[in-house]
Amino acid sequence: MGLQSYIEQRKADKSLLVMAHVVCGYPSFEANMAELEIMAEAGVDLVELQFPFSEPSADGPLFVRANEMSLQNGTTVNDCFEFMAAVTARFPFKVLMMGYYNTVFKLGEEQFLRRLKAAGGVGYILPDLPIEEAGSLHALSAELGLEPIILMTPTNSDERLAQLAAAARGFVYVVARKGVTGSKTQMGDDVAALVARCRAHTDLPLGVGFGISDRSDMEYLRGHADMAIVGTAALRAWEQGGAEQLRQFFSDLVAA
Amino acid sequence: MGLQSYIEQRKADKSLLVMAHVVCGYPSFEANMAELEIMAEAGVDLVELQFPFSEPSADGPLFVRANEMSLQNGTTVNDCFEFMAAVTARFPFKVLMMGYYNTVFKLGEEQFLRRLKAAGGVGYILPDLPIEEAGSLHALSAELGLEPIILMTPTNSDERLAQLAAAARGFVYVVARKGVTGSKTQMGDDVAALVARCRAHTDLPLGVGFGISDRSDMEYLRGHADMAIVGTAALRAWEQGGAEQLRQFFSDLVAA
Amino acid sequence: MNLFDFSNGKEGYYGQYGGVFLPEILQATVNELLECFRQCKSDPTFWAEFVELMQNYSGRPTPITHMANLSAHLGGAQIYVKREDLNHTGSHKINNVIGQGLLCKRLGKSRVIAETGAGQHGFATATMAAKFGLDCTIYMGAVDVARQRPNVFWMENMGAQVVAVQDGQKTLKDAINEAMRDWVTNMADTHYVLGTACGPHPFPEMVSWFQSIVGQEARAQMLEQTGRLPDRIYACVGGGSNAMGIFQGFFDDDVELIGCEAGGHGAGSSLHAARLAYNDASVGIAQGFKTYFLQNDQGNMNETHSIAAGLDYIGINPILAYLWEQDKVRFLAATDDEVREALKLTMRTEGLIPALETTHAFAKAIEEAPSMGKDEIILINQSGRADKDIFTVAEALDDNKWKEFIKTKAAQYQQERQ
Amino acid sequence: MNLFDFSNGKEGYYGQYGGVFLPEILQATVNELLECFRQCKSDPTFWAEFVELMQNYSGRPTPITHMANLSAHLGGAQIYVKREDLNHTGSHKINNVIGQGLLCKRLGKSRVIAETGAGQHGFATATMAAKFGLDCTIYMGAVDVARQRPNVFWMENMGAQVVAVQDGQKTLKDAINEAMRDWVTNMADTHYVLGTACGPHPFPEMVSWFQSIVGQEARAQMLEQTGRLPDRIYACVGGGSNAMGIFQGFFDDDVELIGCEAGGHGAGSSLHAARLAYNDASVGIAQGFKTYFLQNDQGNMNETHSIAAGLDYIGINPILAYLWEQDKVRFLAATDDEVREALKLTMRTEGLIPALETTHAFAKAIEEAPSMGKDEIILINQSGRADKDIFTVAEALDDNKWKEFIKTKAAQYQQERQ
Ligand SMILES: Cc1ncc(COP(=O)(O)O)c(C=O)c1O
Ligand SMILES: Cc1ncc(COP(=O)(O)O)c(C=O)c1O
Repeated sequence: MGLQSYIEQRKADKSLLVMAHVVCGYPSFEANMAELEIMAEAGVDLVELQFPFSEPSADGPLFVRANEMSLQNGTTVNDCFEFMAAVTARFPFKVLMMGYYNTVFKLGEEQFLRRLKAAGGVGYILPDLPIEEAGSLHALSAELGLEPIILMTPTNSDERLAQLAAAARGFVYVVARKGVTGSKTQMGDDVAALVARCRAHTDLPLGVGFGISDRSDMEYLRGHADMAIVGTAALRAWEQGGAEQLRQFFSDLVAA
Repeated sequence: MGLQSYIEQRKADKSLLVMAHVVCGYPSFEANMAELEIMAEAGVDLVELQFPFSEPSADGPLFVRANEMSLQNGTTVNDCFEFMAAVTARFPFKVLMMGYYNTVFKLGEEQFLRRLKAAGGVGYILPDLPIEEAGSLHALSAELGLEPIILMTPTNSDERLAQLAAAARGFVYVVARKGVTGSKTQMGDDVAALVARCRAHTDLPLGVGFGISDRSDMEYLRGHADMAIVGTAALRAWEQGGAEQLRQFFSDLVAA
Repeated sequence: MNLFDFSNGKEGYYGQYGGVFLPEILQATVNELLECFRQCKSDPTFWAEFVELMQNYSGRPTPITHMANLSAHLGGAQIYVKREDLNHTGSHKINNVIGQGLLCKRLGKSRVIAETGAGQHGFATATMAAKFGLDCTIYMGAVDVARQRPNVFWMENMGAQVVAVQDGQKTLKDAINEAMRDWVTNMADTHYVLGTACGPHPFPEMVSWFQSIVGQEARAQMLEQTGRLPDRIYACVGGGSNAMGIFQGFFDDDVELIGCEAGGHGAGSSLHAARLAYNDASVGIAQGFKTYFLQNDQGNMNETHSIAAGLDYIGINPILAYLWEQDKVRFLAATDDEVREALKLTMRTEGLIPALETTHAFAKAIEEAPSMGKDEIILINQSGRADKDIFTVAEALDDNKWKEFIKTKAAQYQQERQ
Repeated sequence: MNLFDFSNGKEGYYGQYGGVFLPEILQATVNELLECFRQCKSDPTFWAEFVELMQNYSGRPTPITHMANLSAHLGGAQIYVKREDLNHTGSHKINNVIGQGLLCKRLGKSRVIAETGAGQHGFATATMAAKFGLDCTIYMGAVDVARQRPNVFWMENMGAQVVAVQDGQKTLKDAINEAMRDWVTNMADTHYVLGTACGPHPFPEMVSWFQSIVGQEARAQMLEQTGRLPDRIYACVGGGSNAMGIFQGFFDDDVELIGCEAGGHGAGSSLHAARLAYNDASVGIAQGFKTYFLQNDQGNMNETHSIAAGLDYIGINPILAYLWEQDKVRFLAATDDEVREALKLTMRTEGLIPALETTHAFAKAIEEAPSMGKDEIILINQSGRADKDIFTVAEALDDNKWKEFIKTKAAQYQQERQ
């Protein structure tokens, strides 16, 4: 079953899906597993596993540090794939690779995709790989049945949104605002208008990310989007209060 | 009696006269008086009393410091003249003012000469006043019977020596070598040749100065010059061993 | 040779190097920049305005100086030096910065941001921002802020805000990442003044274009002063902007071009920043573009090292990577030790104080000049001066009197407070 | 106006100021110098060689920069700046030094000596000596050596011997005395490169002549850039060399010339170095010439003070003293506080960092510009840049972050030793 169908299916029971995020190897793979356990309990629908990179220029401070610490811990690409395999074997949610293109490039596009597939991942998010540069990777992905997640952003023109839509598979990641991950986004007319513009260009499900941090954000998104993408807020909860606070965070978040 | 006659008279009994040097007010006027007492005992023939100046650029390190300390002690031009009056009243040797032209200029040339005369001085040595700039001062001096001491140096051409000779009065101060006061001069053919060149241009007595420091210098000068001019070496003796060492210094120096 | 004719190939690519690898959110901004740059490039009044400003504000044209003593001392080729150190703010960085400042005005933006390592580029950008009345934020690794306080002092006094970046190695590449993060947030009113000919297209082309003023002048000056072109040109290569600047004047000539990288502790030491001269780098994608990077097999960047902060960078200009591959530019590396010796020799024989970055080019020219003929000519690009960076030089030369002086100063400051 | 036509009066005198007051031992040396200088002055190839060297080595002509922001901020006259700060070594001092270097070669001498206060002149002289292959000794007051270690560091690295002078106030004037003492000893092979237009004839004339390149360029540039001459020209005055340099271009024009002295703590404070703008100086003879000196009634020199070491001098150029007496040059003094404010304003509005000396001229121009018409023009001579002298500026601005940085550095150096 493709990602799009999976999302649509889950949406039958839920007004708003949730995609969560974990930086592989930070603070440790064991901790990652514990976090994922909590996310699974909370009924999270999709998870991005970020492969750490030394130059995470699209990430905000918390993730930057997480990338850095993970690499200091010695995390390798191999570790990440192995972890992904364990995660996909254990949990019901679907898993995406998230990271930077150099990780893919160094491994070789084909090799990367084969390993991703073998680890049970369904696709990937590479924020520094624009569609112009993604031709061969997308083609190979189609062959292998893996889905590139495309980002649509508030600065894109309609023309550009159409181009992005043409390349998008699975769902579209709607970037709620300018900036990097991590700081709070004021949900309001801007977000609604952006989602509407994206919707005009694609029939794929729309996930909205960047700055989703509490139940009120969820409430706002319900009806506008198909999925809320939660990153930094969850990591912050974990860093501040470990498993307990993370559990609290998700139960607050998903309480309808 | 003019300075020239005085020197010639003294030379009747001595093969080499001695001119000594004191920086007024360093270390104190009392100390100056004690030094002069010793010089008088040793039969010194002439003394330069240096009026301290803040920019003694023709002096060597010891005198530079002496000038500086004297000014720090508060020595004024007035003090120097008063001291000169006391010195000329007390000792048999003749006294010259030595210093820089600004001291004269600030007081006014005429006023300076009148006070010098009143204090019993017979002339002056102003190393930074070249003959080109000395016209009015020399003219006034002639009127008042005071004598400008002119320096002849190893770098002067014959033409220049002739010009200097024309302005010289009393005696000629032969600068034994390049440089400032203070460091040792190697007595030898150079000095002899210089004295001979000076002698060719003037009938005035010749005093040789710069670096005269011991009996062997005196011996060398005997027969070449009329007078040895002793500055730094005496001050060094005083600074190192006070009255006793200064007495020793002069008795060594003048012992025939 | 027109490197910038992309009509037959991929826009912004030089062979396989270059491109744009940026978050989608910047797509419009980079397009707007590219379009504006294209307009500027095809508008002769823009270049004329640029040249005039460089003349009136920065003192261009900078001269070519014959190093008669150094040449005689080495006994080989005649060495000439292009004096970018005489620019206002003391390096070639101002060429790029003023150019981008003019462009920023055409873009209608009121704020500039920049990364800086050694501080030269930040200093130049803060200066330009003061001159153009732009708001200015400079990102600088925290380690560099601590090392380069003098430059921070001047930047702040020219009204710039200097942000100490606490991520990663806390040096240049981390400052670039942080500047990117600012840009993806504030692109509406903010132009990112990248300091070297790296990063996503059109930066390598654009920075090279502004720096081409160096090579244009140099070619004409060499012909005028010596009646011929040089046999070899040496330029240090951090990101590659000063090298591209001077090399461009001579691409169609029979002149050997030599890029001089930071050899640090030497080949095999891993403590260096030689991407092409040594064998440690490989092709990758980071900081918005594709080129040779000093990275591990996982695609994560290595720690680099150089005596010269401005050469201490993981990647290299994609155009130079391409030209190197085509054997059009030779690459060498100068070690820290060679640089120390070359600096001392240059100061003593010629009264020039090249920046430590620049001295890498001097070091290699000094090494090769003796085996060249006396009628051959070397041209070195003196990309900057070091008199502003005394801490760097005094520490590089391990000068004890300097260290004593600093201790005395510290004691004096301590006492003042009491 | 030909100030240097002595055929009707006394050679080397400007009104009652100037002359030669030196020990007889130097008479021949000074004559030889005068003669050589006369030959150079009447030999067009000498000036041509000088200009060429200044172009190829030092980057002349230096530009004129319009301070559009500062002018708008002040709301009065349009302010232009002559950029002597862009010279190699960072100030106008190099003009004089290169000129005297060429002359030294004509004299056939192999060694140069110089005094220095702020260090600029010593730095320039050491540079020239390296370039010309001359031995070099720099005399510097011990207080200044301690204050200006950065400049000492560069001088030593360019092969000069720096002697810390322990006499007197241990500052500039004492360094001059000590250089004189060297000269009376070593005149056979040594030329004394006096750093400003003071001292015995022919130095005031000679230094002014070399510096006249500034005014020559400036006049032509102002006509070219603005189509007219400035209404007023401001220059700081220590010994007077940069002021003479720029003023000479405009003596025959209807341009008001303003000399800006060091007002230190202000009129009446006695902590200043304003010889003409305040009433504390009187005519005297010291350091080889006659002019206004800050001296007491005994003819001994006063202690002087300025935030800018290069203006902190007891005497003034005799030509300027004469021109002031003739109402041809107006004199003002800028206080330390005014200088601090002017420096901050200039950095922020224009991205220029004038030397503290230079900033005295900026301060007075800034004070007077608002009451001038918008169509009037001010020209300031930017005699130097301060980026090399960060200790001086950071201390002048009492910058705490700087002081903390120095303490950290000191601790780091201390640790390295252990
Ligand atoms: C003086 C100088 N030269 C060279 C460089 C290296 O940069 P690039 O390779 O872009 O010329 C720098 C960078 O800071 C520099 O300051
Ligand atoms: C930059 C600068 N300007 C001005 C001066 C003052 O000298 P002058 O009056 O001779 O120009 C100095 C002296 O050190 C200086 O360094």
